[in-house]
Amino acid sequence: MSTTEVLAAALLLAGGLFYLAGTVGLLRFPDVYSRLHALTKADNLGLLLVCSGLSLLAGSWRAAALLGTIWLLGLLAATVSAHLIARHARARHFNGGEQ
Amino acid sequence: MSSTALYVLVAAGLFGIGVYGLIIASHLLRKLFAINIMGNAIFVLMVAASAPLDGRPDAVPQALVLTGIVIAVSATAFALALMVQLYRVTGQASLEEDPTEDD
Amino acid sequence: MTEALLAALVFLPLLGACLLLLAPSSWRATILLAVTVPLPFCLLPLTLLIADAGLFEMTLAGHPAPLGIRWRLDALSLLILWLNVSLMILVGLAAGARFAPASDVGLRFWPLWLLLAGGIHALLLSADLFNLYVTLELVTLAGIGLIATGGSGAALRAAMRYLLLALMASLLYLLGVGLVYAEAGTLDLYQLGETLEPGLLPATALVLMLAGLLVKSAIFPLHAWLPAAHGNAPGPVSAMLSAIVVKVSLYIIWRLWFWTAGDWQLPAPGLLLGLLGAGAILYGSALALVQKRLKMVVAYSTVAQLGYLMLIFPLSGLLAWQAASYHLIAHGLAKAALFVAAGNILASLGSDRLRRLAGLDQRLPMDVFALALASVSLMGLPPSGGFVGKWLFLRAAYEQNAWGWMALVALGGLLAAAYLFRVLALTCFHPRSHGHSTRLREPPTLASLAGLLLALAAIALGFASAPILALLEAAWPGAMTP
Amino acid sequence: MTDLAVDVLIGAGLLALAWQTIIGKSLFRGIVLFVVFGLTMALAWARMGAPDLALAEAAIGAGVTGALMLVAFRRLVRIRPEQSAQPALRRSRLALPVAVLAGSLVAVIGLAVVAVERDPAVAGQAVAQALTDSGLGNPITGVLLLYRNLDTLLEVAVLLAAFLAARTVFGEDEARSPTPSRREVPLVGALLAIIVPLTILIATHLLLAGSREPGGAFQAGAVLAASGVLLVLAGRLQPAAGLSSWPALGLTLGLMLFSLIGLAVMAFGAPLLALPGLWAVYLIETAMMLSIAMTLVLLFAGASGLRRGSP
Repeated sequence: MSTTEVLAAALLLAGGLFYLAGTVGLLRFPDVYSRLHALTKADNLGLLLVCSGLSLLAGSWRAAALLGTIWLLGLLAATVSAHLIARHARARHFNGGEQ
Repeated sequence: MSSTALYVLVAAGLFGIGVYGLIIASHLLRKLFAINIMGNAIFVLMVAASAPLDGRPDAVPQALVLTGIVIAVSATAFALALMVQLYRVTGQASLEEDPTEDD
Repeated sequence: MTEALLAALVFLPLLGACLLLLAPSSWRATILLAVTVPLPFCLLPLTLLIADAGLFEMTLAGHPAPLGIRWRLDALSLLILWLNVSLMILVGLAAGARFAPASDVGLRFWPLWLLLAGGIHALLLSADLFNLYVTLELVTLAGIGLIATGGSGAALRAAMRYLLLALMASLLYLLGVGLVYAEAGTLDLYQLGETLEPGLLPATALVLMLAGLLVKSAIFPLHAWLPAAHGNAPGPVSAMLSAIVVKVSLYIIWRLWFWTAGDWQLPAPGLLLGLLGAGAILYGSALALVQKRLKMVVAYSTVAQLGYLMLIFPLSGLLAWQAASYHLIAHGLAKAALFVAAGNILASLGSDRLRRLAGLDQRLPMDVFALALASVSLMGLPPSGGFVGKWLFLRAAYEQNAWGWMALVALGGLLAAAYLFRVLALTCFHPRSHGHSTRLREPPTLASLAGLLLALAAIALGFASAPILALLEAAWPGAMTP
Repeated sequence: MTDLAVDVLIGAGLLALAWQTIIGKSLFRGIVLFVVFGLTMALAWARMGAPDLALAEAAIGAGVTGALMLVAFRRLVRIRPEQSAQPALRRSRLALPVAVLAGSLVAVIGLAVVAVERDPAVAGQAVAQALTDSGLGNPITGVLLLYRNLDTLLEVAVLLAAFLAARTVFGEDEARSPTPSRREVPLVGALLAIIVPLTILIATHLLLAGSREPGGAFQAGAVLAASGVLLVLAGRLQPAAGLSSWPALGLTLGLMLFSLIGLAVMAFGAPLLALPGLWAVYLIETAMMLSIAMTLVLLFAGASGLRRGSP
């Protein structure tokens, strides 16, 4: 096993852990806002780690660029959807409904 | 066990689940889930059952399945519109007979 | 040249549907005429060709069969094409009176109508199992969309039930197609006829395809969706559904049975299919006798009459083949006439309950006359087209000493007479005072005329039997494999 | 060994998701699970050596179907709010035995087919041979647009028929009551500014790559539809009642262009639908992509037409 592979495996593993943490947070946290927090923060970092690990394994700049784009798009989607969900939850909260 | 045989078994399981859902579901949306799952089971079977060509999968069943997927979406889209309108007109999103119907 | 004629049959309606969506509303009537009127003139030279050569095949996209798809025209597909084109024109007249092409509801109706026609034409020409699946879906979706134009809760529910069953049926058929491909490596119906050996897997595939198609053609006991769907759709739509849409899936069964599995020798399954037909005739007729609404009587009558088309399997021979094909056409015309007339009556009375029909012959003479004439053909009285079909069935059964089937055909005719006379007796022989004297909206003359013309065509078919039977004889697959 | 383990995991996931979709308590969850099921299906297709199907399943099977189901559910809720609480399952003693029987039958049939050693299919071999002369690299695009293109043409007709059939039952209130003017969320505008051009780029890539690599008009059309759906959700496009000329052209473009080119070649002595070259393939695929996208967006909007909303 080369150094790159070891490094890649470590990155993938770390990414997986972040995903796991995010998912546990999603299931265990008490309200919408903290769940969103857990999900977006942990998963964005997890995705970055997984993408970096995969780029190392792929070993080409083209693949790395594509994976980077995937990460950026993931960030964008997570940002906007987290924002929308939080906004919706807050609107419902002020209208007297529970979440 | 080979992967092909595995996917054949998965297809069989999906088909069974679809049939089960079709019988026990009364809400039309659920019936549509069930039919789409059955459809996927048959698509998997069609691709898995074809013999490979020089180690590559046969392109014909894949093309047929691609056509099948688009047709399934078309039919589902119509069924959904029909369901909404049925609900609007009769207040029911299921096919349970309403006793005043007909004569 | 012939290729162009076949292409026109399929592509004129398809392009017409597109143009209807694009053109200004005042052009729509012209577009409809422009894509419908040429169709019989496309069929005329094709008829001469088939009478002469018996068969015409064409390769699509320049790729011959296992790779590409081919079209194949023979006497059977030609006759059903004639049926569909006649219905498009005559039922179209009735529909035109009801769904004005320039109106908003016309824009909902006519593009689907043309897609339905294009789908039926493509289905009748196609020689490829998977292509048949695609055309079947086109026919089904367009047909159910037309039912839904009815708009009432009952129509919507019937459309939904039909759609769900049709989707399941398509999946069964598709599974069969997948198995056939895995087994034989080709999808061409006629190539399969040469290469597919009887065996467990091909038999399973055949059973799956048949099961799906039997649901789609509403053969007893898989008919449950039909009466509600055909009874609640607008009149012209019911006419098309009963007269042709259910028949085209039965047509595929015939193709599979006599061409793809032509030399398999299947007497026992054939008998089973025949028994289903017998069940359809008895059950459908019995229920037609007890219906309270005119359109439901006609719809159950369709369930019964479809049963005759299954008798071809146990009787299997030239005569039964001619009988079934003839019956298919004759029933198509008569049933379309019945539904158009019933639709007119429903539209003018606001109801088609049988007890409201008393004395109607005085008030809607043309529609009642159409009803009576179509009934003559449906009962199988001479000299109608229906008579020729039933007579041929009787002869086919007699030649094989199949007394049971003879009795069934005779009994079926009697039952048809019973449920139709029940309607006619009410409309013609009951004094008007028994009926509710509600105000009546005259149906458009064109719609009544369309019903009458369809009924006349059903009768006239009885006089044109010789050339049609000769055409059919040439197309009988049994003649090719002695 | 790892390969098989991955397949087992995907297969088990598919079965579990399907089961939960069917028997889960709430309809909304059912839809979400159905979408996840579709995405897992896409993984399964990729594993089975069918990347074209994986793309199609992700974009059409999961994406489009899921979006249509969600919007249909929202309409149900709007008519009467207690949808997801409705008892949606009924008891049936027959259900389990029938389902097990059906599943076992399919298993037996499928395993029997797989167990028999067979030569590669005649049609499949013919495709492989013909493909080398065609200039296309993707055999599936070859089958769909060169060899069995009548299927594809009629499939576009089926999509049009489905839209027209749905149109006969669209309630007009979608179009009559415009989306209540919410204050637009600032982030959504920014998202649209990035996503819409990007989706167009991706759709174009899928379309062009479809001749060599996985991809094609249907996948591209579904991706393009996604940006249309976003525009509808954001209120930039709003449902309109009548069928105006632009949407109508979009709806019919694919079927018309395909038919007209297919017919026109007959004038030059070629067989019906024998496309004259790769340029025709690209042209038809572009038209089909636009038609597919337009049809799907209209189905999503539940209306016959679209108009520009106030930004």
